[in-house]
Amino acid sequence: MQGIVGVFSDLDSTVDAIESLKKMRAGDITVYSPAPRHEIEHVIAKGPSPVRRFTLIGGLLGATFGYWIPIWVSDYWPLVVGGKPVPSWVPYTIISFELMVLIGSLATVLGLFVNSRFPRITMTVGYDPRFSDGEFGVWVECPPDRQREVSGTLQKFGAAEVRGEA
Amino acid sequence: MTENSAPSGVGRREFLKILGAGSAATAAIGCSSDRVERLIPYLTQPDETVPGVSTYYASTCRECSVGCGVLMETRDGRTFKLEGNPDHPLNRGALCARGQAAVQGLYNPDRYRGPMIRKDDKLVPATWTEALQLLSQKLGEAQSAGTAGNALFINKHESGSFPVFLDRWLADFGMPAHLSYDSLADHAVLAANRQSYGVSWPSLSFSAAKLIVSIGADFLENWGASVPQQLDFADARAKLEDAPRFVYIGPRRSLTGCNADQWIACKPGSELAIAKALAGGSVESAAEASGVPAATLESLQKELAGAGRSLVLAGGSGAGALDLALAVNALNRQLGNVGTTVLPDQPITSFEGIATDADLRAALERMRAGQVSLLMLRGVNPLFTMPRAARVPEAIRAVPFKVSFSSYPDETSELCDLVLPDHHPIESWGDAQPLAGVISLQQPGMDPVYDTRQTADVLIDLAKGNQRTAARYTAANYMRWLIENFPGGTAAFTAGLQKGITSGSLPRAAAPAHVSNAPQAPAIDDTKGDFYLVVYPSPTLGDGSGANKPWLQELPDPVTKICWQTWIEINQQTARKLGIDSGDILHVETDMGELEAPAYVYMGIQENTVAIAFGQGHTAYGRYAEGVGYNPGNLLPVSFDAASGSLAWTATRAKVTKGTTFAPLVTTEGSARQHGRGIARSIPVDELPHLEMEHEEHDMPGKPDQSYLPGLRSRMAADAMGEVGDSPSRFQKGMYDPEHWSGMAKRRWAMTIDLARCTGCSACVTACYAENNIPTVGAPYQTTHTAFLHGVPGSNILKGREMNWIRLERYWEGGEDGGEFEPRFVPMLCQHCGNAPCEPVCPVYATYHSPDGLNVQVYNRCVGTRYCSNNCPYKVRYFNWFGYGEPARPQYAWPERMNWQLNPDVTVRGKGVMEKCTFCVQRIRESEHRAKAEGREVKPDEFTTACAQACPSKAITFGDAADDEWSVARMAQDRRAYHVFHEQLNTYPAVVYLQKVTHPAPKSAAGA
Amino acid sequence: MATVVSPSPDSSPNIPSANIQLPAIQSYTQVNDEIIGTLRPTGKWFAGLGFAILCMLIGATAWTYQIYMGLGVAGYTPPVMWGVYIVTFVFWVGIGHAGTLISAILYLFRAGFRTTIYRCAEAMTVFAVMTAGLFPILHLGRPWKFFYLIPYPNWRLIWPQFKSPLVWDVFAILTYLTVSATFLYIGLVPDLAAMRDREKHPVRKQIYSVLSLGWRNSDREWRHFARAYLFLAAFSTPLVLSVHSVVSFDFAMSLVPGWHATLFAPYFVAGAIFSGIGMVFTIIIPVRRWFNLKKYVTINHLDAAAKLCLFTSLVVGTAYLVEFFIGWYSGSEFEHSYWWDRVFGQWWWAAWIMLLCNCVLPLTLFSQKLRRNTTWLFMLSIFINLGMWFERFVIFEPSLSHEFEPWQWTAYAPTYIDWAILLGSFGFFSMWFLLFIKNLPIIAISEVKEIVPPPVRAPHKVEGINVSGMHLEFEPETPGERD
Amino acid sequence: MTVRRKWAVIPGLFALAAVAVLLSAYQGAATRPDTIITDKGAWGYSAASSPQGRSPEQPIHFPHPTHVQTLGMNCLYCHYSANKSTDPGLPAVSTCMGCHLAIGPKRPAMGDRPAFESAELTKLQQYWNEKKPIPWVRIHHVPDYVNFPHMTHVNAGVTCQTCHGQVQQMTQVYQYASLNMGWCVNCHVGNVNPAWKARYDCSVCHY
Repeated sequence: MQGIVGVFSDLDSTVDAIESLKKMRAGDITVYSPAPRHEIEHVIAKGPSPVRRFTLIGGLLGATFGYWIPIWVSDYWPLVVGGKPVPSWVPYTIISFELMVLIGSLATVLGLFVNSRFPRITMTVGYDPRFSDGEFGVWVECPPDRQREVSGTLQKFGAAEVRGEA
Repeated sequence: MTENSAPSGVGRREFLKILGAGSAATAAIGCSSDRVERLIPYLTQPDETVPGVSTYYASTCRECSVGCGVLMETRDGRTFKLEGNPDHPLNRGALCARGQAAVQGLYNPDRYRGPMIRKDDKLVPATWTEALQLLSQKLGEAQSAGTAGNALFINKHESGSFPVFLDRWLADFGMPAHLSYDSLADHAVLAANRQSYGVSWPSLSFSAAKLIVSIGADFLENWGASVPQQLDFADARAKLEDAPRFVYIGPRRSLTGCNADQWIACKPGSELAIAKALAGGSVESAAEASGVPAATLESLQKELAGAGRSLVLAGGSGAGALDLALAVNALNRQLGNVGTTVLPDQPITSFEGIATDADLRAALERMRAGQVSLLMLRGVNPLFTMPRAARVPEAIRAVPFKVSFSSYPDETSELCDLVLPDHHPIESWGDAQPLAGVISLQQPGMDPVYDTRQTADVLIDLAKGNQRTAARYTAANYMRWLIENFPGGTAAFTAGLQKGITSGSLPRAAAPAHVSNAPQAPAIDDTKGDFYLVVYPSPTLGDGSGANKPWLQELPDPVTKICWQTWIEINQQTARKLGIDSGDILHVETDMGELEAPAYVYMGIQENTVAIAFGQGHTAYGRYAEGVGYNPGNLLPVSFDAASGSLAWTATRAKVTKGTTFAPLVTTEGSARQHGRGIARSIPVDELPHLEMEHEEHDMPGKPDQSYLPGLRSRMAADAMGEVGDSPSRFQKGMYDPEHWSGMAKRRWAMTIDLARCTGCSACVTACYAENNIPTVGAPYQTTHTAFLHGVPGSNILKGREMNWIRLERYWEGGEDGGEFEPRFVPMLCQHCGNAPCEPVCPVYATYHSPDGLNVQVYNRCVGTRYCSNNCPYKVRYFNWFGYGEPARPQYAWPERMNWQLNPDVTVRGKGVMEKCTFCVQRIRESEHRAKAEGREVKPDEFTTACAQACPSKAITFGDAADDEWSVARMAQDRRAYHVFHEQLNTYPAVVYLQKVTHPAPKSAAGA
Repeated sequence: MATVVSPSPDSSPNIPSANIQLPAIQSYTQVNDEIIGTLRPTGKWFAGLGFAILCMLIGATAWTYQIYMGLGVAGYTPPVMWGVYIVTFVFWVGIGHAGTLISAILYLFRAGFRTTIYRCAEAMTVFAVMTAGLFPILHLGRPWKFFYLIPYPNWRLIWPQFKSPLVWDVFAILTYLTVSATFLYIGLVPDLAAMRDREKHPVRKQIYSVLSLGWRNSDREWRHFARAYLFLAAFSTPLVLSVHSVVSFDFAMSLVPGWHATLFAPYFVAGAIFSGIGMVFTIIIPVRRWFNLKKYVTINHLDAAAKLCLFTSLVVGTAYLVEFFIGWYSGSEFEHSYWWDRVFGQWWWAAWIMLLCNCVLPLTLFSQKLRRNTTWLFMLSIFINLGMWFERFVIFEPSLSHEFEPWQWTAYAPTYIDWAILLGSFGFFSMWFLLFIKNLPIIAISEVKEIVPPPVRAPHKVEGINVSGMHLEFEPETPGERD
Repeated sequence: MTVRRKWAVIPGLFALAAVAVLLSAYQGAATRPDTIITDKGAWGYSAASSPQGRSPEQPIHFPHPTHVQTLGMNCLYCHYSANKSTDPGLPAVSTCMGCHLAIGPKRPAMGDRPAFESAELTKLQQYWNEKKPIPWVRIHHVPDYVNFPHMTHVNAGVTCQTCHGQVQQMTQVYQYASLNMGWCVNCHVGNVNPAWKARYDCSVCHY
């Protein structure tokens, strides 16, 4: 894939650039920012992250498993302790809770990995070390015929550097 | 590291397997399954023994001179437990702690491995041929030189044929009759009895009496035949309303005193005056002499006069002991007790023919004077048992040639020139005459552990080797000799061996002519010193012969609860005055010597009196005895009650000063007060009729026919059985389902303990140690690598780490301000709770409730979180802090050959696991297996636990509480029944205690 | 994400700049430069590390000896079956809690002052729980059988006993360790990326690349990252409360007088957080001085944390009072005796240390002067650590030594083995922490960037965008600091 | 791509560990008496959890087949207490000699078989003459904390072969079953033969 990357040194020009690029329907836009900025989120305007579904399912699985395992075990070899009923759900709630948290949070991490394609083995095109430092980057994925106009737009909004990559 | 690597010290199964070849057994040390193990078969199959099945040989206990009957449980060629012989008229199946500890004497790691000869002033091992040659040569010399008459043989007193044999043998060699010595015998009482009744020891019927008065007679300890006396006493007390009231008079409240309803403290030496007063003499003079309030004496006098059948006993061993004993005998006759409670016509004959202390002293004098050319000692240790002032070593050294037949390297045998170690009684043949007309037989339970020989056989060999005597000794060995001379011959002998006893009378050795030139002890000089000194033989160690047996060392003194130590008892008030606290080092000094030991502040001792137990302080005698405690004999003068020839134990006063240092008491006692927690309960006899069985005992929900049997099952367990409320599903019942195919839920093992019977003698504790392979932890060598108190004997116990699965708690009631106080004994063991708090906290099911009502501890599952112990209100769970069961560890509890005693049915626990009372589950399972093999159900009272079996008070009853056929089910219904902590904690224990019953002084008398 | 809340004029604190902004930080690049700049191993650091490892080895040696000889070498005196080890276990678990509180709970509460100290606190949590996790194994009679507590299909066909609080412990502690470690790592990813991009050394660069999972700061990554971060925080919040409740169940679920109390769960949680904050001070104050991070961890942050510390201290103090009151008021002989023994018994002095350090001294934090005096805060934090260790000691030992059965009452004294292992645990913890502070950023770079003003061409120009942080007039150094 | 490997190794390890655990886990419980295991590793192990299949050299190469199959001797002739004691019992050397006094090491020629001398019997005679018991190497071993009453099992109709395998066919005896707990319980709950259903309460075996 190929496209244009523009390096910006300040936030608001980045935001302006993104806005107009979106208007131009120039292509798929990826914004690199040293820190999450809600301004950017706002202008990119993507829907809520699907990570939460992973969390929900993981939590539910954990809770169920956390009840199932002790109850199954108690019945598997029914030994009476302290004159208590062989399977008693009350104490097992704690196991259930802990497993809910454990599996739930692991699922969340899984969600994060899946959704943001982690772990990524190689750096994709368009990334620049500066983006983790102080500067913002806009990567527009576009066919060669549109590249001139895109880079034009980027420069117009004061990109410190504009280069095409493939 | 598979499952196989869990807590096993000595391999139990190896132990089982190594049948023929002895010492190989000890090579098997289990920590890994895949080491090459050897299975050693018999070379030749002995008849009628099945590997893995115990054989019981009936024999006679020789630990003291009474001679109770024992059964020796033997398996695969090892005797590993002694139990009382139920058929024996004397001990009726019971056995005291010292009797049970005999096996530890048998396997004692410090026993002589073989004969020893003194070469350049050191005893070096020798062969039997050398040793015997040497001895016969000496004998020959004596005969030829004509000095045989100057020989002297001192033998541990025992009844039976051996003394006769010995005298005959000595006579054949031209030697004088032997000296039959027993340092524990009450010579004064014996002498008095001979005078009054013509027998040394009439049997006493406690149950026939309405009032028992003991003047210093510790009949539950070392006075007379303790086990039979205790059996009878317990039976008497168990009669509750018609039980006799028991008054104890003496300067110190001994264990016997602690079982009395009233203790009257008197000055040492004033007993005679009191006896006279009770006989109707002047109360005032007696009161003034003894320091007892006249009113007390008067009321007792009245009570005694009005009691009808009563029993007065005399102990005491000071100046004038004989007069006291005679006075008491007269008093008994005057009260008409002879024939009712004192039965001279059924004498106990064990004590016939005992030589007195005075006789021994005379012998020592002769030695010192060089009139003894050849000295032979068997089973006696005068160097330890005689006061240091008797200068025994010097006397013995004065003898040119000394022979010891002792099995152990004790103080005396260390001085001898030749040691011919005797068999342990468990290895040897013999017989005894405990009662008139009753012969108790003694047979070996196993092959000799070490290269020893029975003295009698040695003597026979010597006689054979001597041309003059050879002709008269045709018998191959002593056993043959016994059979030849046995009344009834071979048939009677073999028949007798089955039960261990037979009827008949043995010839008796000629009674020794008592010498009476002993120095008469003066009346105690009140000007010297500021404290009376009372030295009494320890209830557990006896005359010190028990000191090399760790069970006895670790068994806390029944009264003070101190072990592995010597302590000085001092009165509470006096101590408060002098600012002495328990543990402060006291310095006791008499003209004879001095001694330093920690103080034990005790309410039960006369003011201005100190008491020290005798039995500790050995300088030889093996790893368990050496360096433990001090020997109070060093404080005593050599003075006697000349008339009876008995050594005066309380003959002097001592200077007592408080030392600067402090030595913690090695005690198992935490707080001696109950803090109103109702652990040991007692009830005055007059309230007994109003006593109702505790209500909550019936408060069992469910079917009406399921009224709550103690330990039967807990609420929730019953719920799991579907008896409460709506019946739960099958899997909720688990194995508790009465219809469960395993059928286990039918039974509920439970136990009752009758505190009215229990005397606190602690025989059950030792029985438990013996049965369950419980390690002893206090031995000096076990204190290395403990990271604290290195080298202090019992330091593990200072850390509270004793392992007594059943312990005897002794609580005091009242007496904080020096008034009357009531001691209460309560055996505390795992209660096998229906709602056991220990179970739900275990993370790995290492402890759980078995359907037949046991609170099970699975050693190999235990990881050692110790949470169960935290959660046990009764604190009856014990943890293996060190590798007591692992031979590689410095704390190993069964050094070589001691491990032969281990019970093959019980796992030896390794370090890091929790253990506790199992209700002797191995016995339960064994009887279940037996029943199954015979295709029947377990019969009611078919078996019982080790503690119940041994108890000389028959206070413990064990069985299936769910089946009314078992006596425990009936006992549990007693109105005196109560549970410990059940009301507060709802634990539903399986152990039911029956309240102690006290007999206060009658109002009328008290008013006077 | 931590959007910055600018204090509204009417509620401005009495010290003009006593808000949680970072006035001295001007640009993103400065953040990278200064924070990544701290990661240069120094001689002092190596010395410290060496000392920590030495202490750890001492502990390890003691443990080896104990495993060989048996637990008896420790000072256990039955019925005191749980001694210094369990005390220390609870102590370390407690330490952990402040970390999660700061990183997760305060995150949900949008308490901005957490941003600069949370990384430190979270790391502290992970290492503290690692340390704590050793002790349950270490105090076992047969540590090599620890796996019996873990439910897995085995040829014995027997499983753990799930009704036991100790099994709950296993689950709680393992969950806690996993989740907080994950939380720490996820938070680290963007920072690792930043380090990766700066790193010149090929090998280190390689390592950072692996650790940073190929993070690119793209908007999509930030979006999912934000969600995941939020949910992890949301999970950690109940978790932190549950973990110490479960730990307290080890005691509350038993029937030992002095343990068997419904109060225990909240009581323990409060205590845990209190002790944890103490430890945070102990760590952060030296660190910010050595690494010259004062302009990040400003005195205002410490001030805010000190207030939290004061609050928890008051909660704990109340718990003590309630406990003692009930002990006296219950009228139960058992309760009475444990209470009496706790306050006036063998360990009376421990009880008074506890009361002094946990209830009296923290009251000084009512004074703003002292709250803003780092020297005092540091000294106080040491006292708090001490006091909280003794709190556990005072709760456990006297109760055990005076239980239902008077005959078994006893006294308890640890041996040098106990102390050696206690020392070892501190060495273990310090070792990990020292390794951490020189290899990973101890201040969350990306999160700091969130609260420093972003580079803007012309503030207020852009319509509909609120560029945060604009209200600050910069000051040369953080004001109001006294030390 | 080094990166990929680095990253992939960690879960790889986890996976291996998990597999190992599960493999060793069910091995024991899974063995059923009808599965004959003959593989003998270097250490004589077929699984982590038990020395199953172990077959050490014995001091005397005792041929069970000859005695049981050829001569038709009963197990109980030598293991005489298996039906009346927890301990099956080992034949005393005298028991061996009972026959082998008559049947000595020297064998005359029989039919087409030439005369020969049996080395094993010579060893046996040596032991007998030196009055030494034979140090058999133990094969079937349950740990010391397990109480296994032979008689109860034998009387319940559990054949020797159930646990010890077809010994009568083993020229050299090996450990047939895993003998670990799962294996015991599997039979106690009646999975092997419903008629053999027995208690599976811990304290039945462990005390």
